[in-house]
Amino acid sequence: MEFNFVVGDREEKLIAEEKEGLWSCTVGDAAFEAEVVRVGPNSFRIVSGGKSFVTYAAEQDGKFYISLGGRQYSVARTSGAAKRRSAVGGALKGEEVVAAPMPGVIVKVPVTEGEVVAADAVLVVVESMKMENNIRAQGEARVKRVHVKAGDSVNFGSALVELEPVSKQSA
Amino acid sequence: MEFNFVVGDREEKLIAEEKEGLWSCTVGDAAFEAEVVRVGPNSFRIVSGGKSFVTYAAEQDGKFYISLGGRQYSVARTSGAAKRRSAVGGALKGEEVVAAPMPGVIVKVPVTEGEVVAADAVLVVVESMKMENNIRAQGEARVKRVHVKAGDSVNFGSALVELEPVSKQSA
Amino acid sequence: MKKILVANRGEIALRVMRACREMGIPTVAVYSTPDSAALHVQFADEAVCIGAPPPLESYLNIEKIIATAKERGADAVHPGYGFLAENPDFARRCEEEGITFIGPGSEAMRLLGNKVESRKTMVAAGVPVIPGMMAGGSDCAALGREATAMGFPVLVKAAGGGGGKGMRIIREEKELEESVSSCMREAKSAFGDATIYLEKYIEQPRHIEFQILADKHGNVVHLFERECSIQRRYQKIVEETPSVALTPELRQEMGSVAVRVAKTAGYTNAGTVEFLLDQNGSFYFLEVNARVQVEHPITEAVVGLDLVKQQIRVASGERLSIKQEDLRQRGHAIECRIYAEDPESGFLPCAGRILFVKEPQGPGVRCDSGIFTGCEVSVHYDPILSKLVVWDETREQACRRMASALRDYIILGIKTTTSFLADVVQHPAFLDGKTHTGFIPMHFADWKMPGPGESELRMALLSAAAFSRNARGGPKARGKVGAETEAPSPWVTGGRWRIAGIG
Amino acid sequence: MKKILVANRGEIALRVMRACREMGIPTVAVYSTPDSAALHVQFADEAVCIGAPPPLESYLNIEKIIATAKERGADAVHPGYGFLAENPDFARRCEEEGITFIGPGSEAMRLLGNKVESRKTMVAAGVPVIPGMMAGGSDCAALGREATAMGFPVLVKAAGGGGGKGMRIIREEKELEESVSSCMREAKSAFGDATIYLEKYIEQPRHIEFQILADKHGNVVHLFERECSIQRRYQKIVEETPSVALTPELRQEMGSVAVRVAKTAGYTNAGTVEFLLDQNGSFYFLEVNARVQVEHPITEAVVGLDLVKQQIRVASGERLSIKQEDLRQRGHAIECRIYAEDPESGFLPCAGRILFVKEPQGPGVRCDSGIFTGCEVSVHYDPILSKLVVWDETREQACRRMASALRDYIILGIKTTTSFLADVVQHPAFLDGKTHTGFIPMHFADWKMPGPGESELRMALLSAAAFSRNARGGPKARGKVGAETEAPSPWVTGGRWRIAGIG
Repeated sequence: MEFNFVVGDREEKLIAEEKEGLWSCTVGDAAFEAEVVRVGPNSFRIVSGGKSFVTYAAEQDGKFYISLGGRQYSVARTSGAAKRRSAVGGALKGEEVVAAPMPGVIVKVPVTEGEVVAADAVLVVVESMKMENNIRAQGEARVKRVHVKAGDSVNFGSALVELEPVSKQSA
Repeated sequence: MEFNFVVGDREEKLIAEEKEGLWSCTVGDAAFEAEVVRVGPNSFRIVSGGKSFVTYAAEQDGKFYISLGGRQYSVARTSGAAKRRSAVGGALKGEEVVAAPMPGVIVKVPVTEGEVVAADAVLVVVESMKMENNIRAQGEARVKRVHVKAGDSVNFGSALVELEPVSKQSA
Repeated sequence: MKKILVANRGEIALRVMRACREMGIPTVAVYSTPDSAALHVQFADEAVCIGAPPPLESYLNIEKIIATAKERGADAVHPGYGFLAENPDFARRCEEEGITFIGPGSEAMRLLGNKVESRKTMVAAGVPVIPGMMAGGSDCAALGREATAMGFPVLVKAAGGGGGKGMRIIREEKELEESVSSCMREAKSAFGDATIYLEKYIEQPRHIEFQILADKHGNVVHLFERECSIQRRYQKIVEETPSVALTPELRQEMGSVAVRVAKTAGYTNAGTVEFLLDQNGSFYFLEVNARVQVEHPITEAVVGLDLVKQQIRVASGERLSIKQEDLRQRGHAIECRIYAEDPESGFLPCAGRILFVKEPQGPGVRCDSGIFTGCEVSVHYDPILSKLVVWDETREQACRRMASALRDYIILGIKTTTSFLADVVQHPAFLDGKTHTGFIPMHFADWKMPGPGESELRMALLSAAAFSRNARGGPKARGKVGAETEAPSPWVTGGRWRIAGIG
Repeated sequence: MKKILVANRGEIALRVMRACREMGIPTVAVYSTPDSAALHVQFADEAVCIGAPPPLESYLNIEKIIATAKERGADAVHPGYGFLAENPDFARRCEEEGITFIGPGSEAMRLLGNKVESRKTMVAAGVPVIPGMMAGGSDCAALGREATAMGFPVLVKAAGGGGGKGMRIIREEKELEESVSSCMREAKSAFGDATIYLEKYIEQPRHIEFQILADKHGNVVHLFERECSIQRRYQKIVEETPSVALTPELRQEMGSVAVRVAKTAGYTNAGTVEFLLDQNGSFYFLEVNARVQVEHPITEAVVGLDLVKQQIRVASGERLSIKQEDLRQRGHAIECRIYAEDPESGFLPCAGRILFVKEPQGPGVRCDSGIFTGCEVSVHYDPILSKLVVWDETREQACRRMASALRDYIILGIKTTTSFLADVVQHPAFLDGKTHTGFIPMHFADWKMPGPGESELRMALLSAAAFSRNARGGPKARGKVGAETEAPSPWVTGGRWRIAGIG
């Protein structure tokens, strides 16, 4: 069996054979064996390399939530052809759609279309769970489009504003 | 839908129609409505007749285990044609197979085949969970067959001894 | 009391209802439409839907709640914390309708809710507040005398506006003239008003509060302190008692001031008197929290009282059966607040479905929780999920117990603060007791959850693979509960998408 | 200590491992083959399978456990209760191998394990034991003097055998002659020996025990009493502290006798001195339990100490840091033992799979558990599943809290004692404190779980129907975990089948 996952920014492939709870696995170049016992609906005991692990797992929409040693990891199932996401940071080079990081209600949109905003400028204020959250530009940019107005409800991932590099017009 | 259950010694039939979580039900002659929300993998909130109930449910081998208001009930699914079990008690009239009430190890079998035993006589001693348990005759009877000997392991429901009415031979 | 309506949701509603059930008093839950399967609705004897998700239409809807109480025959209301807990109008409406409000009277609440008024009242009663004075001119000699009187360092800030404009810390008298001039210039230019305000600057203060309990017969006791210095966004996330910063003498002094505050305000029921404690052991009254507080369980653990039951007894007119001299602190207790927040992104709240919960157990561990496997964390309310409270013989042992309990607290499906909190209570400065309100910004500004090591990565992948192979038993298969549809992926649209963090 | 091997299973193994983890000491679990997924195996840092299910081959296998400790580098062993906990050979083997045995020394254990020897030693030390005397003849005047000396009623029984043969209660001196003659006659005929034994008869005694803690430097304290009168089959099922039967004076007296017992035996570590208390307030030493006891959590709740951590500290040679005069009882604690037993059928043990568990939560509630959803309760071991412990300000409140917590304790799939225990702690005689060792036979001999009322029946049927419709999420669908095959139904074979109860 082949499992393709994304963990953080990395793609990881697990190749595994299972026989009566004994898994022969490869991750990257490393091969290992593991005995996996499902101890409850959402928990496993795994013995591998002489060590014992207890893990908890759940899944929603192709995303697996794993808890292990008091830390939570999320692991997304991919087709194996998913693109590597580039790390966020630096000045804005290409176009960017800024999406809502959480469901909520738009409190304020201090920017207008066409406006040039500095890095760290507040683009949108979203209220969620009793708190106002400032959504900021990560680099200097021009506001290409504004998708929301005060009072709108947004879901996770809803497009809020679109940014484009300043150089595009000012150059 | 029709659900046939056995609760304790009684057979009960539930006739129900469900539409978007609203159940219209009949048990015996009584009709009632109930709103059922599954609040977790094993729990329900039910509102019926202006009252609110929280129930927990699990199932194994056609038997449902229900907890409600701090009490546990078990409810067995039947084909609807299951026979009513007669209450146990009184002198032994027909033949009887005495079965293990729990898994365990046979410690002692103080009776032999052909022997006539009094009501309350110890037939078999089973050790389970560190305790010895005396399995007794419920009425005067003749031991027809003994299926186990000291040291045997038995499962729940394993036949231990068969009894027959004394009258059969002594009459 | 015959029946108590609990005008709240989440863990505090459960906390109150448990106390009621244990006292043999039936409870009525109120809930908004998305809360129909919530834990407080499940636990209550009766439950009434009172409106739409926005708080103003349900949990803050005074008339609807009063009407529900009357309709269901509830002769008392417990407001919990937040929502209507410190709303004097609500307390007064209850009083008018003959419903016992389990909390202070509306008059005391109104006084304490007015910060200017309550500061004046407390100063008059000899309660220490943060020293400060307003100055229109630039008489540096006079300002210097004031500053010396309140003690350096002092803070000079523009009286006319906020945002830190013109603000300066003055550590010695010789810096005074220059700082005051600069501040006045900036104030004038920013707000058109050169008036400045001089206030004692408290460096790295500790937030110390005293729990008080007052009956309707004039008896007031304090139940010692809680230290709540560990805050993010000016909100407490870790609380403990006793505080390492208090000597027995200081504890006694602050305790008697707390009692004096309560008596001065005519306060009844449970309440909390908040202070700032500076590094020299001077303390300053901040305000009174006129309610049962989130962090009340640590006091319960150390003092051996049930505060909610005490609230109910006091509200029904009973005299306090405890005397100050009988009260003792025993051992050490810590609370960690478990929020649906992402500590890696400025504590951004995270709504969503909780796919699996396993709460920690064991000696000295208490988990006051409002969540369960399959529940939905709503965007409409405060992101508190639960409170993990530990007690142990010593502070050191309590820290270790908390770390162990947090490790055993499994919440899958949304981001929470468990892992972050485990790092906080194991941080050398925390273990040393070097806590102050700037602790999180100082030590945890850029906290990231450590990524998986090699073997953790393997085990995580293997678990995901094993879970997906056996997914029949997974939460996806829970029928209605798991029937949520996938949100449209932002990455399938053109351009570069970013799920924004907050700044 | 560098690493501790826990030579036990179930809730007590978890209890010990939690303490170890909180003290920063890694743990090694040992387990038998069917326990490979057990909770103690999941919790430990390392786990080693040591043999087949019968205890002699695994949990009682001294040499295997010693070898495992050495192989894994464990320098200490905690035996929990039961299994090897009071086996002096095991303690001695540990001593020989340089492994710290977390419990008393083997010599003290051996002395206390010998009932005749320890009785003699304690009598010599002035510890009160149940008075008794052996008599070969029938000198009724002499017997009468003895009986008067020990106080009526007395019990006369045959010295040569058991089973109650010839036994009689003698309530007044005038009954003595006739009873003694009858007893001797019956004894002669039953055992061929007319020797009789006269013992003080204690009517409806309470079982009172004192927790003690002793270091290796001669310091001994007692942590007050526990009352464990509520028993079925001579095994405790409900314990509480304080006992309503003890005055402060009696408590102090019994406590100092308990300390004397420990000192006389050269006892170290945690232990329990058991007494019977009669209705006149006279008490009699029974025996010492040379281990941490099942019911230790109620003492922890009321005294504010962690007994397992104390055990570990004392075993590693630390001095006791607590003094008798600093110890106080605060509030009231009750423990209920949750067994896999059917209280309707003489407490018949019930093995099987637990399909669902939800443990109670809330203030003052502690649940020390060895079970989880999907676990298998094995036929090979003691049927204890968990212990539910509550603390509250008063006994009355603690009883109510226990009833409420038991109601919230959901275990589906096997029969347990939860419902029965809820009825016990709410029984008027229990609430009145009228507890004694005959309580369960007197009040609960024919206890049956109340059948469902009309609306409960409806809700139970509806829940079963709703669950079966959505069974994808049910425990049947858990893959490997639910893969057990159905036991052959006994009713399909010919004849009448009976699943036997026990007599």
